[in-house]
Amino acid sequence: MSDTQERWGIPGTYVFDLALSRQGYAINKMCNSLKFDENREAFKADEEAYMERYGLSEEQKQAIRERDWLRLTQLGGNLFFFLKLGATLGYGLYTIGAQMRGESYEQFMSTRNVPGAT
Amino acid sequence: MSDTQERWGIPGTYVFDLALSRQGYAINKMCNSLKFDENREAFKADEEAYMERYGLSEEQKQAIRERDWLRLTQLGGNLFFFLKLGATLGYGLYTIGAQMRGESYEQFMSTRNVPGAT
Amino acid sequence: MGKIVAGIGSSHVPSIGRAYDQQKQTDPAWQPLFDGYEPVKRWLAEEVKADVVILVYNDHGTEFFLDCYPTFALGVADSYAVADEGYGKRPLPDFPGDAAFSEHLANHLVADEFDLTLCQEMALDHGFLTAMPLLWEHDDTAWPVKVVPLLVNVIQHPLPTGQRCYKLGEAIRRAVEAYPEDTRVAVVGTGGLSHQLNGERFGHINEEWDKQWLQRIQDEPRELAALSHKEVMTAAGAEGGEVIMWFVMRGAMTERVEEVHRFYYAPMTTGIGLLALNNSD
Amino acid sequence: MGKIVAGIGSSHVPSIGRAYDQQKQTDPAWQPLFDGYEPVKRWLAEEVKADVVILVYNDHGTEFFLDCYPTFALGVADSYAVADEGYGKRPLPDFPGDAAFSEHLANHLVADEFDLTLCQEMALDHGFLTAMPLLWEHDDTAWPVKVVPLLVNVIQHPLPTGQRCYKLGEAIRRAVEAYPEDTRVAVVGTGGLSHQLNGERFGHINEEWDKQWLQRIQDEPRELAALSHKEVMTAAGAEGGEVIMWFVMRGAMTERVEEVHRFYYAPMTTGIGLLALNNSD
Ligand SMILES: [Fe+3]
Ligand SMILES: [Fe+3]
Repeated sequence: MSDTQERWGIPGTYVFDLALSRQGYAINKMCNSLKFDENREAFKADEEAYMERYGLSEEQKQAIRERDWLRLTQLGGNLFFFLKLGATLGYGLYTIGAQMRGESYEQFMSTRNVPGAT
Repeated sequence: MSDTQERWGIPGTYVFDLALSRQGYAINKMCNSLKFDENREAFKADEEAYMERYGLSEEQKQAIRERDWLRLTQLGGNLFFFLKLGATLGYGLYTIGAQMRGESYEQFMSTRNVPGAT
Repeated sequence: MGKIVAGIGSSHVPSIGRAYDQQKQTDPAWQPLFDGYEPVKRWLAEEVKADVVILVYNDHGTEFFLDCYPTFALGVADSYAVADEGYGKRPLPDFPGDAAFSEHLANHLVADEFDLTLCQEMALDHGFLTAMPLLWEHDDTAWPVKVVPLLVNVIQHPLPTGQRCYKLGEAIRRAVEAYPEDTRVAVVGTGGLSHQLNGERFGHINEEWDKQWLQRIQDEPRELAALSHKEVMTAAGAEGGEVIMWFVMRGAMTERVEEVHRFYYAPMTTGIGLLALNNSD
Repeated sequence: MGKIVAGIGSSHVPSIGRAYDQQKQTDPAWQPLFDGYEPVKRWLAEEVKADVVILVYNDHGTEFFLDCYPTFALGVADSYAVADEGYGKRPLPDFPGDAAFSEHLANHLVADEFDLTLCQEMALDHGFLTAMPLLWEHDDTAWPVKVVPLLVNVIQHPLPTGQRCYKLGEAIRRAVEAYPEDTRVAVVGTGGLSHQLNGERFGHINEEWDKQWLQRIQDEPRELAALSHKEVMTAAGAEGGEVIMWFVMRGAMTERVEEVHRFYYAPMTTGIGLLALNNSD
């Protein structure tokens, strides 16, 4: 965790402040571009070239290669933007969330009051 | 002059307020698109089709057909955007200004302190 | 003269929109939710009869990007499009604006030192969309109210303070009451209640806190509005911080309010709250 | 601790940029202008030695469109591009930002109830560019100061009031003085003085009013800031209304100021004013 996140001091939480936003700007700009179908196709055709085009750092690229959503969050990815990457790759919100919690999808769902309400 | 402009009551002046901005939104959106060379080419190739694409009213189209910059201002065109239309058509700021004053370019220049400073 | 005739707090959750569109109104997991909104919908249609609704919401990476992010953005258009959030546009009609009323608000609020971003075009995502069909009956082409979207930054810190949101509500009230037309205005604050979509604490909800919120926002809104973002997010989750949007609604209401209806349901990852308030004074 | 070390008012006019790029420094029509800026450039380089400049400007249909128009927009980036205004990019190096300082400003000002739009990307047009090379020596690749662009809506009414701009300057001063680093900050307010690019009154300038402005902004800025937009535009022209941006600079200075340099020249359609101020208190 960066200094800024230590300043917030909320466990298990990466507050999306300007420092984190700046750090993750390339990630979020790339993910935001995936709102358009042609860009989703281009991403799927060549992930590496697409990430390069948006100037992601090697660490950021690696988090995306590994579909490591927690790491991506720590590196400045914002869920509202990287959900578009998730949709492109077939990862839904609860799958992403379960992974961030270090749980399986089923484990996570078992913690919910009414898991049918999806 | 609209009611709103009467409210401002500054002679020879069309204050670009929200009412005028809304009225001229199609003009300004079209003119703003002319910041890109390919759009300038498309406009020059077929003015009517281009104006139609942006949904200009007949009155607004007519002002553009006549290169009537004063009328365009009254209809909600904002100079900072329609300067891009001027540049596309070969009208510079002082040519446009002289026309709005009802003067020739030379007449207008003769009213300036240092007409060489252009 | 303009008049504020209802204040509503309502969560916004994308899955509610999907359930609505897929007609899951009687699905056991969803029926409590739709039943919970029903009395407010009736009250709005039969008693409140608003002409226009100011709906306070946030965008979720749909229409606004971080290249240029406003603190407060007010719609000043004649109509607003339903956004496509990447799964196709929801089958809802686009929304009619009230540009003259928006313009009045913009002039009044900017003169009152609120530094608004003004939007002549604005597509609306689930932050805006969720509550609308639960609160107002629509058909395939039309809504019974005009809308004024008011976006609040709850995505990228620094967020506006709770107190600033409350003051914006107070200023909206003054602006509405200065409107020369006899216009009936509902104010809806959306978002929350507790939820977190971020980090190891993903899925955090706090039902106790949410239930207190539904009472305290009525009785002691200024105390609530004085909480820091850190305090709110620690209790209600990182994304729960968006409850500050309810303060805009609350600030627009009178000092004392009367509760018309309250509902709470926390099925999955969001504490879903609904509160309908009437002015007492 | 951060410190405000200079306040500058400076008009922005596209033709100045063209004259600079075409090296018309000794052209008889332009020499007075360039000579007028020279003492201030020297003062800034030799005495002020600012680390960062907050430059208050407006965009002219270059980077911002009316779909979404901010009242105040603050740059929070590491660097800012020179915009192409449609005649090719000016041959100036891009500008280095000071993202940490910008972030401090943003956090402080939003907490202080200024509802900023925050920009992670922002290309700068002549509103920003005009003054920079006249005030700071650059080479082909670098500037000697970092920049923080602060955009003000002076294009589409409602504009922020003069008083709001003044208060923003006061808040900037507080924020700068709360900055933990020893950073020397210059504030430049651009725009004006009298000009009109609109309607039958195109070309209106008011030299008398401009000359008074250069004195009154020093001695009685609050009285000036209390003028209505209509009063200012009636005297100084529709586009002269943008002088409100000078209030941000003036509000950031101490109550009393010391004039370092003043210059005025009105060759064509704009009363070009330059004022360099030092804090007295
Ligand atoms: Fe939300
Ligand atoms: Fe300007």
